[in-house]
Amino acid sequence: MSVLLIAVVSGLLYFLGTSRIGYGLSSAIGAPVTLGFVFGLMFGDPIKGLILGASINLLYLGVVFTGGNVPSDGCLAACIAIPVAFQLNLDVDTAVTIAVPFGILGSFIDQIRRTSNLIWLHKADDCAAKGDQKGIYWCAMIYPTIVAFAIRFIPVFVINMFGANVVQTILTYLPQFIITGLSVAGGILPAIGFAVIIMSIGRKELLPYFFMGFFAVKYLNVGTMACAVFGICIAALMYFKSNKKGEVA
Amino acid sequence: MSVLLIAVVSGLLYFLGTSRIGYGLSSAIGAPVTLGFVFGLMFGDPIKGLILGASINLLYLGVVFTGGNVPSDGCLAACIAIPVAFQLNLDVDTAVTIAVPFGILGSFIDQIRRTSNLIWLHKADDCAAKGDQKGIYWCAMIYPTIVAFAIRFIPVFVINMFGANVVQTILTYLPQFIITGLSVAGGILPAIGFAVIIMSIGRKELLPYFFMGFFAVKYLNVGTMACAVFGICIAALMYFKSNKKGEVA
Amino acid sequence: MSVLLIAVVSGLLYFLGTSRIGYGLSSAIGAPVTLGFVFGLMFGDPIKGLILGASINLLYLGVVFTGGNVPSDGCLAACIAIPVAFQLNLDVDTAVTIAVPFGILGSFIDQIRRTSNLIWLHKADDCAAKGDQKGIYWCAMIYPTIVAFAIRFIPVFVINMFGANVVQTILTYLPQFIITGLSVAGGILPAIGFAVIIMSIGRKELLPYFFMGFFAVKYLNVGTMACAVFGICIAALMYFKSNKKGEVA
Amino acid sequence: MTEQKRLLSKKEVNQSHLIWYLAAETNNSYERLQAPSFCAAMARNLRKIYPNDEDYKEALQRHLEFYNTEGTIGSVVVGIALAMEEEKAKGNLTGDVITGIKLGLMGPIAGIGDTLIWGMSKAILLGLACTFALQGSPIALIFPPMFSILIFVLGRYTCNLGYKLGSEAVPKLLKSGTMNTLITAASVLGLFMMGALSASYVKVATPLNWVISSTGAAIGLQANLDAILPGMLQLLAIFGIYWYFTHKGQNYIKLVLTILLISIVAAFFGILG
Amino acid sequence: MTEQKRLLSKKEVNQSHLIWYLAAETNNSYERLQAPSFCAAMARNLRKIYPNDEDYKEALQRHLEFYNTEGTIGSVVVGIALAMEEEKAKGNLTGDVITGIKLGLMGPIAGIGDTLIWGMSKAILLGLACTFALQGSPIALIFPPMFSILIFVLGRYTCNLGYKLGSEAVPKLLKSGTMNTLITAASVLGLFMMGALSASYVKVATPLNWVISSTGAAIGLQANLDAILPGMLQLLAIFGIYWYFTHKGQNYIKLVLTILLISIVAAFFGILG
Amino acid sequence: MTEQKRLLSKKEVNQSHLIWYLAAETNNSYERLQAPSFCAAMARNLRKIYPNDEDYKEALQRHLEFYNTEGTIGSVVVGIALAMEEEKAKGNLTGDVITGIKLGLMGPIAGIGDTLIWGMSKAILLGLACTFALQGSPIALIFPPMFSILIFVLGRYTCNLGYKLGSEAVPKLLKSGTMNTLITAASVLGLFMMGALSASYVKVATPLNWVISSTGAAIGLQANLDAILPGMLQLLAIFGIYWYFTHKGQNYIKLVLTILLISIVAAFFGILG
Ligand SMILES: OC[C@H]1O[C@H](O)[C@@H](O)[C@@H](O)[C@@H]1O
Ligand SMILES: OC[C@H]1O[C@H](O)[C@@H](O)[C@@H](O)[C@@H]1O
Ligand SMILES: OC[C@H]1O[C@H](O)[C@@H](O)[C@@H](O)[C@@H]1O
Repeated sequence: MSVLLIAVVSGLLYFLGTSRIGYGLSSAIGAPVTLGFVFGLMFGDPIKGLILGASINLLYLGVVFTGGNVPSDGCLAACIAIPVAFQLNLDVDTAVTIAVPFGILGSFIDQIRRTSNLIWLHKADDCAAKGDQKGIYWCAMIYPTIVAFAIRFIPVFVINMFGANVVQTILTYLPQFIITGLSVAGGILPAIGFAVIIMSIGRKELLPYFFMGFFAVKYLNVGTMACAVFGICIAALMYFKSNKKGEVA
Repeated sequence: MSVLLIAVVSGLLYFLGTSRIGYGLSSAIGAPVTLGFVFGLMFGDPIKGLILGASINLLYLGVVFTGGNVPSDGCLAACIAIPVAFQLNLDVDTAVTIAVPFGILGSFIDQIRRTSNLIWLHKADDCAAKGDQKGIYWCAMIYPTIVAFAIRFIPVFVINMFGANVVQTILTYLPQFIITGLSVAGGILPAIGFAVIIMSIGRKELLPYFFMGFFAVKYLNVGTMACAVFGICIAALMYFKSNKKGEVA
Repeated sequence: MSVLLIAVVSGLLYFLGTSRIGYGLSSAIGAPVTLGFVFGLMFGDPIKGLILGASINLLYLGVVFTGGNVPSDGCLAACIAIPVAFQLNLDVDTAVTIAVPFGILGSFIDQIRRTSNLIWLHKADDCAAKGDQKGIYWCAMIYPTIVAFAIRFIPVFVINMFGANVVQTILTYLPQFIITGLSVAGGILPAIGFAVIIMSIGRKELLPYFFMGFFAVKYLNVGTMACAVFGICIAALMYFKSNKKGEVA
Repeated sequence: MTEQKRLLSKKEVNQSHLIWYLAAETNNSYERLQAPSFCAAMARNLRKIYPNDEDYKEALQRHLEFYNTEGTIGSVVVGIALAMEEEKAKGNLTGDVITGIKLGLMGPIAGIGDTLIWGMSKAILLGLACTFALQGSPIALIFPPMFSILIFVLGRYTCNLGYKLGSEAVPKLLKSGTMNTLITAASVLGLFMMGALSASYVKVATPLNWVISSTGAAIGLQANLDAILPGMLQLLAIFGIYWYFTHKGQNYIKLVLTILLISIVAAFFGILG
Repeated sequence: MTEQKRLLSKKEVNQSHLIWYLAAETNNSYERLQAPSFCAAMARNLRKIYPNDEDYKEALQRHLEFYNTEGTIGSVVVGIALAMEEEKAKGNLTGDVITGIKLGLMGPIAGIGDTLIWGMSKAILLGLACTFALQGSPIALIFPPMFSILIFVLGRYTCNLGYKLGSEAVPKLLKSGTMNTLITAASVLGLFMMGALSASYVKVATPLNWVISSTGAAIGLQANLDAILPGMLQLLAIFGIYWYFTHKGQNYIKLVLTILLISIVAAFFGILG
Repeated sequence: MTEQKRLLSKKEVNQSHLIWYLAAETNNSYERLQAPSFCAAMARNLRKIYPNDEDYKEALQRHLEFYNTEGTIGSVVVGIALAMEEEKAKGNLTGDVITGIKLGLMGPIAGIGDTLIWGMSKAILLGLACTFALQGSPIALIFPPMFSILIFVLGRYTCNLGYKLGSEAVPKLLKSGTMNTLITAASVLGLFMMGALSASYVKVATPLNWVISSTGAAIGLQANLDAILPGMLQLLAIFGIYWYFTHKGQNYIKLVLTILLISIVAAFFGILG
């Protein structure tokens, strides 16, 4: 496949996944696991794409954009690391390690977007003063999205034009223990996502539930889907119980 | 075995299983799973009898005779379907499907019994006016039971005299997809019993326990006996806890 | 190995395991499972030693020295039964049965110790009257420990000098059903330890937890380490919940 | 009810329970339901309470009035009625009070008994019997008699309790939280068991599958459904019926016919089977 | 809020929600965050409420003031604002009250929404997607759209709720225990799932082993750690990072570099790998 | 206890705990139990508190009076006694008060400590040790020292706590619900673990079996018992002994002899084995 095509598609996907149009809609498109599947289709191995996407996604499970801040950007990470991994036939752990720095970079890109939005904010002030309803729509949705397209598309396009070659070169000259080390890091990095969620839930007296889930998998060989089912049952019982005080159960 | 013998035994079992003598005693005899075993002994394969009986019993697990009404009669269903299944060597699902209409028919037979009981009720009034203690015993227990014998025995005897042949004829001419359909229905029908129990318990806020039992079997491969043991433990803890408020556990 | 050496080591271990120096420290050394390992090293099979020690230890899990009383003495039981079992190559159940009477004997030995301690108690009174700090240390720690050494070492030394031979002779002349019976008893005796703990916890309304643990092992094939992990989670949730009343979880 | 010397011995109270146990449902009629059975249970002991013939006849007639409750837990009313008749004989009560208390208790006790005994205990015990039976194990036969024994023992206990406590304590018990707690705990057990049993014994599966063009391998729909949520179709069947009952009324016959129809149509198109 | 005839139809309220759903984050800027999006969501319905041009302009400007909350649960504020503007048009309210209530609600709702929607629901749904994906199953693709739909449906519901209940009921709801209960229950589910997911998807193991001199057999350290407590090293990693965040501040970049460094050093010495 | 400058340093309080840890049981006698050990733990610090010889002697004698409690949790009393002696030296207390508080605390603390430390912690830790040991794994050896360390660390903590809080706060703590909650939670853990351990380590099984005449196949009784309720005989043994202890008194020797007798008789008849 031509590198140009890859770069164009990657740029488009990055735009779609971070456009924020439809809030949860854009989040679903921009989830690395979704992107992995799409890239997989493009490279002819959707299953491998899913696995790459999911492995990267695990790093960003816990990311919440509190107050509009993007602490790290899984969508950018995926839009760079997955096509590179396909082109160089990298293993999953290495792909994860490559993803990490781009996740951080994405945080800066969003700051550019939010700064540029000031222009349309002030234009909206003018529209309001004139009672211009349509103008407000444009300032709230259309203009910012057009600018966002440029801000999102260009960097991903450029990086993908050269990314695979650069990574290839680097990997060729790396000693084995560094490759192993990157792979070790790839296994540890998802822990960040989980630690962030534990922290943001922040109810220490409920931590035993974390350990029950953890050891349910370790000792009882229960899958995560089964844990979801039992967890929902437990949470539902807890909710009903506290809401019907005086009742027994 | 002679059809006559089968018909007599079936009639007797139906009488015993619905005589209501001893309340739970009669219920235990009339449980399809018990009947299945007895028929099984008679036809020389008690294990097959157990399996047929249990399969039919599942349809009637949830039946409660609120206010004296018999919404459906598992005992009649079993006293017809099990001997027929043995004679024609039917598979379990077909037997279950044959059982269903007779379960409904039994509801009518009980209505005849409860109507006929009016005779003895009014006779009891006379005995009371005379202070005739023994007469009251006869009106409450003996006379109704004698009449019940006729009401219960005769229809089952008659049906069993001809049942196998009729069913045989019907099955021969049925197209395959209907046989499959009956078998599908045989698998779904027990769901009625469970739905009825869920409905009669009627505590929506406790439904998560249903799902926990369901998925304990599905995901953890736990048997129903094990579920009974753990369920009893949970229920006991719940009972003790609410009864000793102020205590901690 | 010379019987003399065995007897000396056994005597020393019994002293160390019951010296009570450091409270829990001495308890750890005197735990039959620890002693089993040490004897195992001595006889060249530490794993077998562990198994023997643990099997004996199970009988004494529930022993608490309330009010200073030693109801039975697992340390003595281990210091006799384990070396005998190694010397005669006995199976575990027989070793457990041999251990039992010595566990009881140990109860008497401790009574001697506590009686002898009266001497040092009264000497401590004199020291206090004189304000002799060092004297009080000696009366509290050093003198009692010296006497304890004699009281502990000598009986174990003597029994081990002759024990193996005596046991050997007895076992040779025992009929098979008694050997089997001893082995049966060896399997049942640990039940005492568990019954004692259940009794001493003494909260009948919490008994369902016992059964949940029991049947978790029986039905779910969960190991005891896993039970400990889940048990800790449950206990922690319970503790947090009651301590934050008004809170929901 | 004071701690005075009581007229009836334990054995005599047990006799009343025995008749009740044997006869509670034998003469259940549309007009007065369990009335003759209740009267029969009382008859012999009423004779002892009322040596006078007229009083005796009046008492028998009183207990032939409409009555219906669940027989097991309802044994408590037999005991209470005996205690109350004893008080009436001493002149402390009128017959109306006795009838009133019987009528007042029969409703709530029917509700409790039908739930605990017939809705839960029977379903659980016979459910376990089915489990063993379907594995071909005669251990199944242990459970039905356990139900008979449970009913007998519980009835005997509550009947004696009723006689001992009389007419005052029992209504209090019903109002207290204990009964509610018991029913909640039993509901939990019941729902949990029904979940487990239905997971094992409701059977629905689809034979549908499709072939992947590239590899030629067949993929079963059922396997995919199981990966998402095992037993999805079973739950659909159970809660479909539940929905039917709660929204379309409890027309059992129509429901059975609908299931048959759906099954045959689905079998025809190869959707289920 | 009385049960009077309301000005806006359900369809018109839904239109406001749709704009909000589409635009809530598109013009999020450093100065006033979601202000233009909120204004856009209100614009058309404000026109209906204020036929008079001056009032309309004033209203638009009012909703261009600083505003930021979580968009899903926060849809309730769109509904409330519509209801309040309606009241203002009748002269029952001043603009300051509207702004005040918006500012008062946005904080707590952001907290609830970020926790329930982004912290829990997203993590759980995408976590399940990852589970299937890592097994190579396209069933994974079911879960991300479920998130989009959840947000849309919940937002539409809360927006209508807000319009119906107006400005009084919602703050009451926030204060009542229900929200707290919901968050606790969701936290339990969230923690339980994170436990399960992290057990599966954090990977740390040591290849260290030693040889027993007598037998020559090799014993792996990892096998022994697993016997004591399986997943010990994974827990160490997770709670090490947790400790780092809570004690050393949330410096993400430094943390990632530290993990990389430790991994490479450990790989060099053969401690991890 | 006011926040004044305290006389003893942390190191000096720790020294008292160390002596107590080492000696608490070494001179346990029938007459005054732990008295000399308690006195020894106090001795050096009493010297610092009472430079005057007569006061010192009196203090030593005071702590040679009858005393007995559980040593771990009981370390708190060492701390409290030091704090109280300090107050006495300032003239705020009399010796009688000190003795009274010591006597008042020793009972409840013995109960708590014997339950939590010896009844639960020891049983659980050594139970886990047995689990590994019976699998032939030296990991077993980790657990006994954990018990020693637990006792040391907990004792040091409570001793310092006692010195810091003095004589007022601790009795309050005992009365508050916290202790009760802790004991309940520990009881739950304890019972759960004992269930698990006894399921693994009590062993009773019957070799009885019968032959089906028709097929000639042998059916084991044990297999059938296991189908009904696995571990039925083990539970019978445990709760038989429990019943024996609670109804027949705690005669350990008679119980052991009974078990031996039953075992041998059952072995003779081939009922157990
Ligand atoms: O924190 C509240 C809110 O802030 C911003 O508006 C966005 O990042 C939202 O995703 C977030 O929910
Ligand atoms: O509903 C109360 C009661 O009504 C009738 O008497 C019988 O059918 C009983 O089985 C039932 O318990
Ligand atoms: O019962 C309190 C206490 O009594 C004695 O001092 C010792 O046996 C301790 O082990 C025990 O804790």
